[in-house]
Amino acid sequence: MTQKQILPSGNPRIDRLEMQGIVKRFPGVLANDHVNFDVNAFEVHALLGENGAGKSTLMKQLYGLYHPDQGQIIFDGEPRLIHSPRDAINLGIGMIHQHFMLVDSLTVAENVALGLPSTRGIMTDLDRVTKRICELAEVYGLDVEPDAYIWQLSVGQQQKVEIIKALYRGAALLILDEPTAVLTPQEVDDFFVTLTKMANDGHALIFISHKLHEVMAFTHRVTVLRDGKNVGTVNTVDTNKNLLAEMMVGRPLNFIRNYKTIKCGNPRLKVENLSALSDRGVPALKNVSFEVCAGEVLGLAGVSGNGQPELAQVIAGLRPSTSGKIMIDDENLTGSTPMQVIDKGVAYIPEKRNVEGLIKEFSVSENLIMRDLDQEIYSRNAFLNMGNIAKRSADLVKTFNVKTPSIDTPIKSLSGGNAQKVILAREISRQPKVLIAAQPTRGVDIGATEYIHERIIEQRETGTATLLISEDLDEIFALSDRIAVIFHGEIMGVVDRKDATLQSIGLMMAGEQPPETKTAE
Amino acid sequence: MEDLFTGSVLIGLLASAIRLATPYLYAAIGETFGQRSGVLNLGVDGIMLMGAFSAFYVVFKTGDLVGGVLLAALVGLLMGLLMAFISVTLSAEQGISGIGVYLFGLGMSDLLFQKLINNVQTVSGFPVAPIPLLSEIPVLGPILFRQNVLVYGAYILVPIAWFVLNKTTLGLKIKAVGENPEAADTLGVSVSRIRYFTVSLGGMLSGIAGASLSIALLNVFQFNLTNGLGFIAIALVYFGGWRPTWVLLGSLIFSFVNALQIWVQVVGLPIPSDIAVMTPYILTIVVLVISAQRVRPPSALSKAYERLE
Amino acid sequence: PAAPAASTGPFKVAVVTPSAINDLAFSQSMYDALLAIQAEMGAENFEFVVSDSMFVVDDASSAIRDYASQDYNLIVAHGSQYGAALQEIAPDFPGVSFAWGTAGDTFNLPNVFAYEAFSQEGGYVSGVLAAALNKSGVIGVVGPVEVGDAKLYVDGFVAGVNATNADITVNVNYTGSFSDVALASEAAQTHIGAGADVMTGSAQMVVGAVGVAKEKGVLWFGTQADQASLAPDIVVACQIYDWAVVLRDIVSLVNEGTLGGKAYALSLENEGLKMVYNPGFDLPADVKALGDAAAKGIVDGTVTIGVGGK
Amino acid sequence: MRISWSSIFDALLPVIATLAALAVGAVMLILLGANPLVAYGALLEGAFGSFNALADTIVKATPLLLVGIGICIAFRAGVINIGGEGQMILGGLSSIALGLAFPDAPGILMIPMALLIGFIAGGLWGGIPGYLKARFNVNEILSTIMLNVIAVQLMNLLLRGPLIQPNQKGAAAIPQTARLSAAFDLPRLVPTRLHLGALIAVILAIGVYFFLWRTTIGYRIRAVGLNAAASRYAGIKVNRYIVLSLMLSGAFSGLAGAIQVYGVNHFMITDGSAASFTGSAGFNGIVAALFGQLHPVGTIPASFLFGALLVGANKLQRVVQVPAALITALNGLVVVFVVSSELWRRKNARRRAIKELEEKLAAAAAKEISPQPEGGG
Ligand SMILES: Nc1ncnc2c1ncn2[C@@H]1O[C@H](COP(=O)(O)OP(=O)(O)OP(=O)(O)O)[C@@H](O)[C@H]1O
Ligand SMILES: Nc1ncnc2c1ncn2[C@@H]1O[C@H](COP(=O)(O)OP(=O)(O)OP(=O)(O)O)[C@@H](O)[C@H]1O
Ligand SMILES: [Mg+2]
Ligand SMILES: [Mg+2]
Repeated sequence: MTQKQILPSGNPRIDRLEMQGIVKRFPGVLANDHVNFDVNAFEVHALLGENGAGKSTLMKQLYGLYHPDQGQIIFDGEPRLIHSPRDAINLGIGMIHQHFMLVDSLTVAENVALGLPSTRGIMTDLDRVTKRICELAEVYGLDVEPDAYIWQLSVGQQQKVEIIKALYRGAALLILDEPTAVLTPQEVDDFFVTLTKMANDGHALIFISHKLHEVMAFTHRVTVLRDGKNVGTVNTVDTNKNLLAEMMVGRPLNFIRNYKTIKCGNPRLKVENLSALSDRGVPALKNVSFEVCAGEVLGLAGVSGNGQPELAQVIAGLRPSTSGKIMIDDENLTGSTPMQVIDKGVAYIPEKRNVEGLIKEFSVSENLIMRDLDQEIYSRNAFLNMGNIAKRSADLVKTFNVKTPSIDTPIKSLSGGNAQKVILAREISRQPKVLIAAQPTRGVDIGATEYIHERIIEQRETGTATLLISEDLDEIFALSDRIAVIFHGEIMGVVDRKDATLQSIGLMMAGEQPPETKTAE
Repeated sequence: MEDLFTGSVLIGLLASAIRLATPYLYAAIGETFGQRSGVLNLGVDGIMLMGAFSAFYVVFKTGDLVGGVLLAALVGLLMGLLMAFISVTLSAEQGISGIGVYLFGLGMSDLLFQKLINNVQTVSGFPVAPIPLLSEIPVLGPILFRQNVLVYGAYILVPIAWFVLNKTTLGLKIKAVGENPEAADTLGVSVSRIRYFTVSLGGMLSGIAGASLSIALLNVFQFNLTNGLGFIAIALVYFGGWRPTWVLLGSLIFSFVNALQIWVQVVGLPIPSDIAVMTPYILTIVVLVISAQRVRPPSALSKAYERLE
Repeated sequence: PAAPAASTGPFKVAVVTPSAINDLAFSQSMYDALLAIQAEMGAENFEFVVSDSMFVVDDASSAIRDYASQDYNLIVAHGSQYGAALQEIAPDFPGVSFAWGTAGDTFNLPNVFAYEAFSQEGGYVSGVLAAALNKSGVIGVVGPVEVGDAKLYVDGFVAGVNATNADITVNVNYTGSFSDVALASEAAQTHIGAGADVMTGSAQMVVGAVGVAKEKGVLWFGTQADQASLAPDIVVACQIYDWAVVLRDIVSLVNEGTLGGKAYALSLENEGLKMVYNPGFDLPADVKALGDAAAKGIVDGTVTIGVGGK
Repeated sequence: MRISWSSIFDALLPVIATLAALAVGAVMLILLGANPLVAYGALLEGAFGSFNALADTIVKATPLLLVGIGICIAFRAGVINIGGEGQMILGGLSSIALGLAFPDAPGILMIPMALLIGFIAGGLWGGIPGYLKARFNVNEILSTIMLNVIAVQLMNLLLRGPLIQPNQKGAAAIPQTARLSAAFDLPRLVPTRLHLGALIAVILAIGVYFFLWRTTIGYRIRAVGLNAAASRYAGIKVNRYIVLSLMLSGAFSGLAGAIQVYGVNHFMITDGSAASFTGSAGFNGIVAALFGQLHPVGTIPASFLFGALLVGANKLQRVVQVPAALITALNGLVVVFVVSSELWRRKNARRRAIKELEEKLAAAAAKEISPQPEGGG
């Protein structure tokens, strides 16, 4: 046996990893059905598939979190049993998880240090860890504050902590399960530089994403899964976005959309000089003003952590404002309770859908009635009308094409995209006057994304005023009539989509005042 | 009445509070470790009783005080291991398992007592061990440094616990496992090993808490000697927001008010005894309202961790 | 409703007690009496069973009913809290004899005996002795809940002290519990802190107080059972309850066919209450004489305690 | 649903676990010199051996069930009510005070009023920790433990004072109330101790099931318990529902107290502890509810089983004359064994689901292989 090559991080290189005939069953789901997968040193191998195709499941078996029912995992020709993440770590495997694996009440440095030996015996060596984090942050362009508590960080920053955790451990094989879902385009570019460098150093990388342009941009090979089965493995240079999409979904998708622009009606949602505090008690919104007309989509672009969730929450009545006014159709909504806001016809697709938008243990139908419980069709004199609820839920599940075994299935057994459709079904079916959609397609596969976009457009055409909050500029450009940019809690400017370029919006997102918007007004 | 708050009375009350707080501290610090790692052990009181009996038995038969503490610690450790096995390995609902362990300890300690000793007896427990020099300090000396060894031990435990939780890699793992076991698991931290450790440690300290009653403070054993003290200790963990220093403060406040209520009765203030007895409990609630801590419990508290395979 | 099995076999007794039979207090006093009677009559002639720790009244009444439906000659409900249960059960079993205490009321039922203890009497004697031995001018009393037997004893004790030396302060406190040993111990500490050099207390949790008294060398008077074994150096005397006095009579009445209707009281006079002096404690003869005089006065009626009708 | 051996095994699991615990208990019995067969025979006889025994079991189970359904409500709302003991006491005290104040009222009027006032008093006592939690963020585990002690002292105070039986006034007073007028006794269902309270409890358990799953209030209580943030988003006033659920939970315990007074004891007496009145139902009800999977209907058999164990164990003690402590220890073992057996239930359910999946997949595969006309099926 030959001596293993050593990587710059000090870990021995993994030249080739193979997963053969992996079968994994869950109650009711065959998540992996004889899946084959391999990755080599110096390679970035993409793993693609719709929501629920079995990507994360496959990777969790590699990382020792799940154990395959059948099949084997072979490292450099040697079959290995991986009982736990500890085994995986010892073999040189690292993983960035799709759902953050961070301890909220600990600091960044503490999260990074967790589970690592300390140079100071039983005592922690957080100052060393802090120093090393700063170095890594410097090298890879990941700005995070090592002393901050995780709960203080935005999702984007938390994603960076996950990346730092993986880099810090210097794994020879790194699994990246949707690492870019919440990063801005610039951050993604920087991140890819890092990953490319790692691959060139001899690391093996597995990359999962729903964003095909990312896959096209920097991976070497692509494996596509559908319904837990291999569809095929291709070299990236031999394929294109459309072919990949077709492999995933089983039908062609159209990425370019054409819809008629309609004339803006009356201002439906009016926000004037709105200010509010964040959870930490610091100003998160500063004199924010804008209008959304009936039949219009206003896209709100911005890097995460600039006040977007706070804005949505204030409008939804979930967070008090410190000053300013919110009007809907000339009715003052400032200071209303969430219930009053709901009654005024405001629909809200929250960003943290698992935390805020859904009750995971509740069934699909229970989640569908969540915001309209007192409506006559659902209840009378506090007694639920089970018949109507079932009928209506079945209707919604059908119209919105939610893939679920039944309306009584708990939401937690649904795939991410389908859970998102439940929220959408609930909010849109309320015929809202105003729709606040925060990150509506985050983590959702391309088929579902297409579907959600179509619904938002459809809604727009019925006269709903939509505020679309998204960090995904593609989405903003695809759907918006006008685009507003938020930075540090302030609106940097509002531009018509046809006047906007990726570059001008990007600059505003970085905090630069665009001179032309002032004059254009 | 006017002598109610003279210096010497106050010193007496404080000394009482310090002494009374001892079993609470051992049990509550032990429970803090368990809860910080996500395990709610409601069996503390039962474990204390088993510890109290074991220690008493050794001292009654041999007079060996250290041996008594060691056996109490060992028995506590075993009961802790049992609780860990049920709640970690078998992933049982922690609240009920704890009640089961409590009932078992309550019955078993009395059964052993009736079979092995039979009659209420006293033993010579740990003598007061004044610390040279320090005990001569006016005011503080008699309060703090004229106690027995197990009392000192309880107070030394507080900074140690603080150190372990806040300054060591082990503490980091414990906190992580209690907040987000999944995250800890993915970093190769064995959730069950940590929980076994903290729960057994908690059991061991509860055993010593029992010993502090039976061979240091009361020097007797009787059916249900603890009289629910272990449950108050759990309450103090919540009161202390899972931090040793605050647990200490809570134990002292509760004990002080209890000592005060006895004093008030002894000096004959015209208050019905029932009202006097309920005062510490009312005051504890008032203190809770005033301090209104915004600390939330460890997120994974009382949740079994299983990889959802 | 079988006729009493008097002549055919052993006399069978079932007893229900609220606390453990080894509590060195209320329940043990009954248990010891049963053992004494058994020793007198012989194990082949006198059998008894016990359900102890029946502090849940509901469970106790199930037990009483269950025993009554078997062939026991006498069922003793040893706890005033069982009275109402007995009042309901006894009429259903007219052929079975019941006894309950501590109380003075047979509910006018022909098959119920009642027994109580004038525990204020021994309390008074102890109070007299305590006053005589006291030097600091302060005496401490640790009570459980301010009721019943315990309160009688405490009030008798206070009366005895006052009658002897009105200048002595008697500090009384009730811990609110029959079982909280730790609180009783702390109460004793507080009494000693307040200057007490003699103490007493009632109910099973006082062992905690005795422990403290022993450690601090403070004198102790006990009640209900002989507590000298707990602290041979400092226990001066204990008032003990000898229920055998009552049981003996009940057994013979039942054997003769009288199933109840009589109320008993343990007193110094009928020697159901006894002052037991700890031989290990060197009590000055003149002090003991004071105590004896008080006891004699209570018996012949020259001393009025002023508590509980005595 | 198909009935399979493994699902029958599941249903019997608590029983099997109880038997396993009793097997351990048998060893202890042998060590104590008792014959375990005789002992367990006595246990069964004591719990189920006769109509009277069965009635005793049900009477014992009644407060467990009432407290238990209250616990279900609280747990569903994400709060833990350890205050059952105190709430039972308040229910008992208030209802007896009413009954003693109007001794001549007709029973048909007094009984519902007394149960109602017990319900309300328990609810208010439970509302205190609810309010403290909602308003001041005081942990309810803590405050309910404290309130238990306070309730006991309140009971001592009242029974020594205003509520004391008139002829008990004086130094040697036993702190007990007079007996309630016999007209107020809850009607007996059959000529045993079994009283109307048991029926009320079962009906209420079913009612609470409907309340939790069929009304908007129940929906909101459950939503708050599962996810407070999402509940706020759904327009629910979270704090209000926390208070409400603790109040309801307390109210059912209060009702248990009132029923204990009107159905079983007919008077109140204190020895200074809560358990002498409640029989620890305030705690045991929690265990019963958890055995019943925190489902009000599941709590019905769970309470029955637990009641049987308590009643039967007392009989065991009487027959083989082992120390009462053994019974306590044995109960502890049963609790531990039953709760531990849950693991097998879950594992079984999972295994079954996966097996079903495999069968389904196999069937689908078989279908695919056999030639089928296009568009068929
Ligand atoms: N622990 C589990 N228990 C039961 N079912 C599970 C579990 N984990 C995953 N599943 C199911 O297995 C299937 C595959 O899930 P997986 O998370 O691997 O999908 P994915 O490809 O990563 O999807 P996404 O793009 O949404 O992340 C889904 O149907 C999911 O519901
Ligand atoms: N607001 C908060 N949200 C979440 N977690 C928190 C918050 N505040 C503190 N924590 C967590 O609680 C732990 C304890 O906090 P803190 O550092 O104040 O206490 P300590 O150092 O253990 O106790 P003390 O300093 O009183 O001896 C911290 O390590 C942190 O993980
Ligand atoms: Mg995934
Ligand atoms: Mg600190």
